[in-house]
Amino acid sequence: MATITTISESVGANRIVPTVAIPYPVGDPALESKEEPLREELVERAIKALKTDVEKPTIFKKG
Amino acid sequence: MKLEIKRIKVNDIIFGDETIVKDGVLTLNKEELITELKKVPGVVDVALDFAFPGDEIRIIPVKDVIEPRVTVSPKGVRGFSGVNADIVQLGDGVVHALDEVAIVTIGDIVGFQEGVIDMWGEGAKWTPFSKTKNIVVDLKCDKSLKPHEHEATVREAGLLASELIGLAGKDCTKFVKEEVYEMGMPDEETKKYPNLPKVVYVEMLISQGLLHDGFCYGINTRFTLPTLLHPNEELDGAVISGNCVAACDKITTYQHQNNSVIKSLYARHGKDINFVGVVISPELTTLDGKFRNADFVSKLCSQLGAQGVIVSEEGYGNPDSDLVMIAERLEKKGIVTVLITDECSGWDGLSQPLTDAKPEAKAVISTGNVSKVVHLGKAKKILGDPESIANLAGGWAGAYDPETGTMSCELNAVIGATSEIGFHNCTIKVL
Amino acid sequence: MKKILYYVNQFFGQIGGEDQAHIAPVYKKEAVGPAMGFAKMLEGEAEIIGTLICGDNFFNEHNEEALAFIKDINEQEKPDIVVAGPAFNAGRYGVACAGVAEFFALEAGIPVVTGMYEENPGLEACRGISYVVPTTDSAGGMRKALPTMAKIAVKLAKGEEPVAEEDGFFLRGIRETVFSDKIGSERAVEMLLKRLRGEEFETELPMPEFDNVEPAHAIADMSKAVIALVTTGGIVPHGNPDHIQSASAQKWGKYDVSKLEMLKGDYETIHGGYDPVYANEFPDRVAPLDQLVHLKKEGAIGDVYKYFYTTTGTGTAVGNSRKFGQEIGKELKEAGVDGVILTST
Amino acid sequence: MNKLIFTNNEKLDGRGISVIFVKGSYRRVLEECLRYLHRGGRLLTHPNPASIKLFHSPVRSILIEEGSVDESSILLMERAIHQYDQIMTLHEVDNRNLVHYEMMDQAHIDSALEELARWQSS
Repeated sequence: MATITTISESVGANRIVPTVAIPYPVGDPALESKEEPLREELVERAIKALKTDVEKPTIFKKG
Repeated sequence: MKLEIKRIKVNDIIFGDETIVKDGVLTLNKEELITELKKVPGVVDVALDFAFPGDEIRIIPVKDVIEPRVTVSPKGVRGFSGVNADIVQLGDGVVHALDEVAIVTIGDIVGFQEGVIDMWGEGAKWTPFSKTKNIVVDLKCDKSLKPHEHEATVREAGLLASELIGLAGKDCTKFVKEEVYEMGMPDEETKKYPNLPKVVYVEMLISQGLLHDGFCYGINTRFTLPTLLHPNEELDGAVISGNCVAACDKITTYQHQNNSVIKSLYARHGKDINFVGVVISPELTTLDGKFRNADFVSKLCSQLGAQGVIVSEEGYGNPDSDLVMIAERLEKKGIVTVLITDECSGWDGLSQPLTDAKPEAKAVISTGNVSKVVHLGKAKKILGDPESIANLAGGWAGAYDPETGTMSCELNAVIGATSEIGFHNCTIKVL
Repeated sequence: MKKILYYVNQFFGQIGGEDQAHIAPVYKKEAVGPAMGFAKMLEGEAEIIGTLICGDNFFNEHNEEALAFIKDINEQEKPDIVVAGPAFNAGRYGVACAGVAEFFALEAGIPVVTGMYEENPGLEACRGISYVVPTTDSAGGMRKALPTMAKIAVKLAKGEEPVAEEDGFFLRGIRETVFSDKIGSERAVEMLLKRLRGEEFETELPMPEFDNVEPAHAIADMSKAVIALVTTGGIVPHGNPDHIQSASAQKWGKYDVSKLEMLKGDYETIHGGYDPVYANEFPDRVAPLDQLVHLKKEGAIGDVYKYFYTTTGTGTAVGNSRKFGQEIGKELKEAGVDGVILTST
Repeated sequence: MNKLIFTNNEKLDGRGISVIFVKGSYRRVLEECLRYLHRGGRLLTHPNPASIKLFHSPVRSILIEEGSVDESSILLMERAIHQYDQIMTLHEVDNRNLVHYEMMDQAHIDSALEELARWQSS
């Protein structure tokens, strides 16, 4: 899970979930109470990526 | 198009009462030249000096270097079209050039200019302009001029000086070398050489305002999209330098008039390649401008059917981004690309040379490490402003040794040292 | 006669093996271990004034103390040349030799000769600042390595500049500006012609290579899978017990989180590369333990691995990053972990 | 999207654009910009100049547009800091010519603003 996905690709990461921002990759203080659903979705997407077969660096976008 | 550059041998240069070349001696009428140059608005005083290879002379800060020429035919064409002469199509005709003679304009417009040419010793090795016979034109301008006016004045006066002195060769009939640049338009040449790979030269120009400008037919390239030139046009003076700060890797007007990439490609046209054209690409300050020009350049190259492209950079810093962006777009279109750039690998030569990296930038000519430290001897004579020596030596403590008068500075302060059009012969060896 | 200081670890210093890797540095005013053989190859140009012995673990875990000791010895003995190792493929010994090289070559301005196997993680840090002789991956290569290292030391003692091709050490990667017999534009056209003809060419300015890694297979049954949490975002227990550096990390940390619902309350950030406010307020924004625990309770994943691994990504040398990755990966593999969530900042 | 200028150049005229003044060196401006971009926004100008001598400048201004996190801007800013450090490893900032560097910095921001004005209707 990384904000700068090009770097992740360049070092050979094969399952990449783009995150929110560098100081809070899996969160967003600006959302206050609505931060929870965002965080849940991001981690579930990461888990889904672990369940998916890939041949090369693949970015798992929302939806 | 057919352009003939007939080169006149000059063994010595002296002052005299007329400006003429006879039997290898260039005579200059000093008063006449100075009077003419002082007619340029804003020029208040002019000093003329000579600096020959081997003289213990240091020229600093150098603004531009220009080759003295005169267009013999077509008749009546004078100077740099669109700059200080009427608009005319360049690239055809006969030009007389004073061989290995250069007009070197000096005079700092802003305090931090530091470009240096040493005519002797260690310093001479690192600049191509220690091998030319230099006529140094020190232009003193009206103090009230704003910097961009001051720059325009010095640029105009420098070009005029190269024309006035170029006139000395107008009636010469004996030449040491006659270069002929003859090439039709792409369609015509492709019919002649149907199976030679088409090659385009993409020449990037710093175009970022005040002391960082380039001009094509007199138009500041900050205001143009990338454009297509026939190689002869640049060899005939269509592109001139308005750039005074990037000493080691700016492209002086001399280097435009004698563009080494154009000459190297010309030499192989019709044998190994089909040289279809030169694309001038401005390096802008905004990122959107860089993205747009990179897209435009790669589209232009495809339009010309390019199979191979050489890209040269100008300057160091933000232009590195343009360079790799252009390489990325061309290679993704299957166009084979070679880049020419200098690098900054630190004093110890150990740091990562290019910070802006893309996998497509895989074929690169390095023209040297701009941070390499060189040690310059004590000059007997300094042409220009000794104050700028402090810029050169002021880079860090201990660079200037008062006792011996010797000084160390980085290659980035030496004119043309790491020329990114491959005009000089520096390269990198990994130890 | 130039003075040579010889550095070895606890094993080559004849103190002990892995069991003695924790020993603090000792200085013996004589040649010990490989230094004895080395002393005989100096052709009278230099002599070994002493051997500095330090445990590999001590050097890496008590870096400041080890360097302080080395600094004292340097001031006391004032060596002209330092020889370290050879470390062959011993990772921690190689990194220690690199640390010795960094101190003597960079701070004390004293040339360093060492030797190691090409895959030793210490190589990258010292190849540019010292003369590193390539060795085999095991101590069997000592007989071959020492003479080459000695030849370089003799050359340095005579004030001569060793050359990679002649004296047999790794190219140091120093990009020296020299004159070519062809101007740049000629070289460019020749390179272009080679590329157009599909021939081999050698760039004069290599781009950093881009790694690619064989992707792991997808996890079939996530409801039984053990998922581990790892981050380079510098999230550590309050007070940073293992003193992980806030940049250019030299180590990683491993902490038991099996009893925690979330990192919040027990963890903070020490990462020097981003504004810490948001991570200190809610560390799970960088390493989402709370979400993994939640998924476990829902039965979406089998379990959250007991240990949470962390280090700081900013400014960390590639050599170290690769080393950390291999070490952490090995532990997770051996622990039977099925999948990893790795977050970075 | 409105624009911002990060600068440590006291003489800078933002030409109507809001200026975030950074107290400190050229490098401080680069760091502050990076911190900001971490949470959002897009670079409009390249953080570094086009000639090496201008890296020695005590002042530097950077034009940014507000908006969501832009990966390429963060990447470019990190490389610009690395590029700056490479040039300046043992170099001193050239405070002798501060006045001229301030003028040059203004000229380059004006050049960028002029470019943008020519292309964007807003």
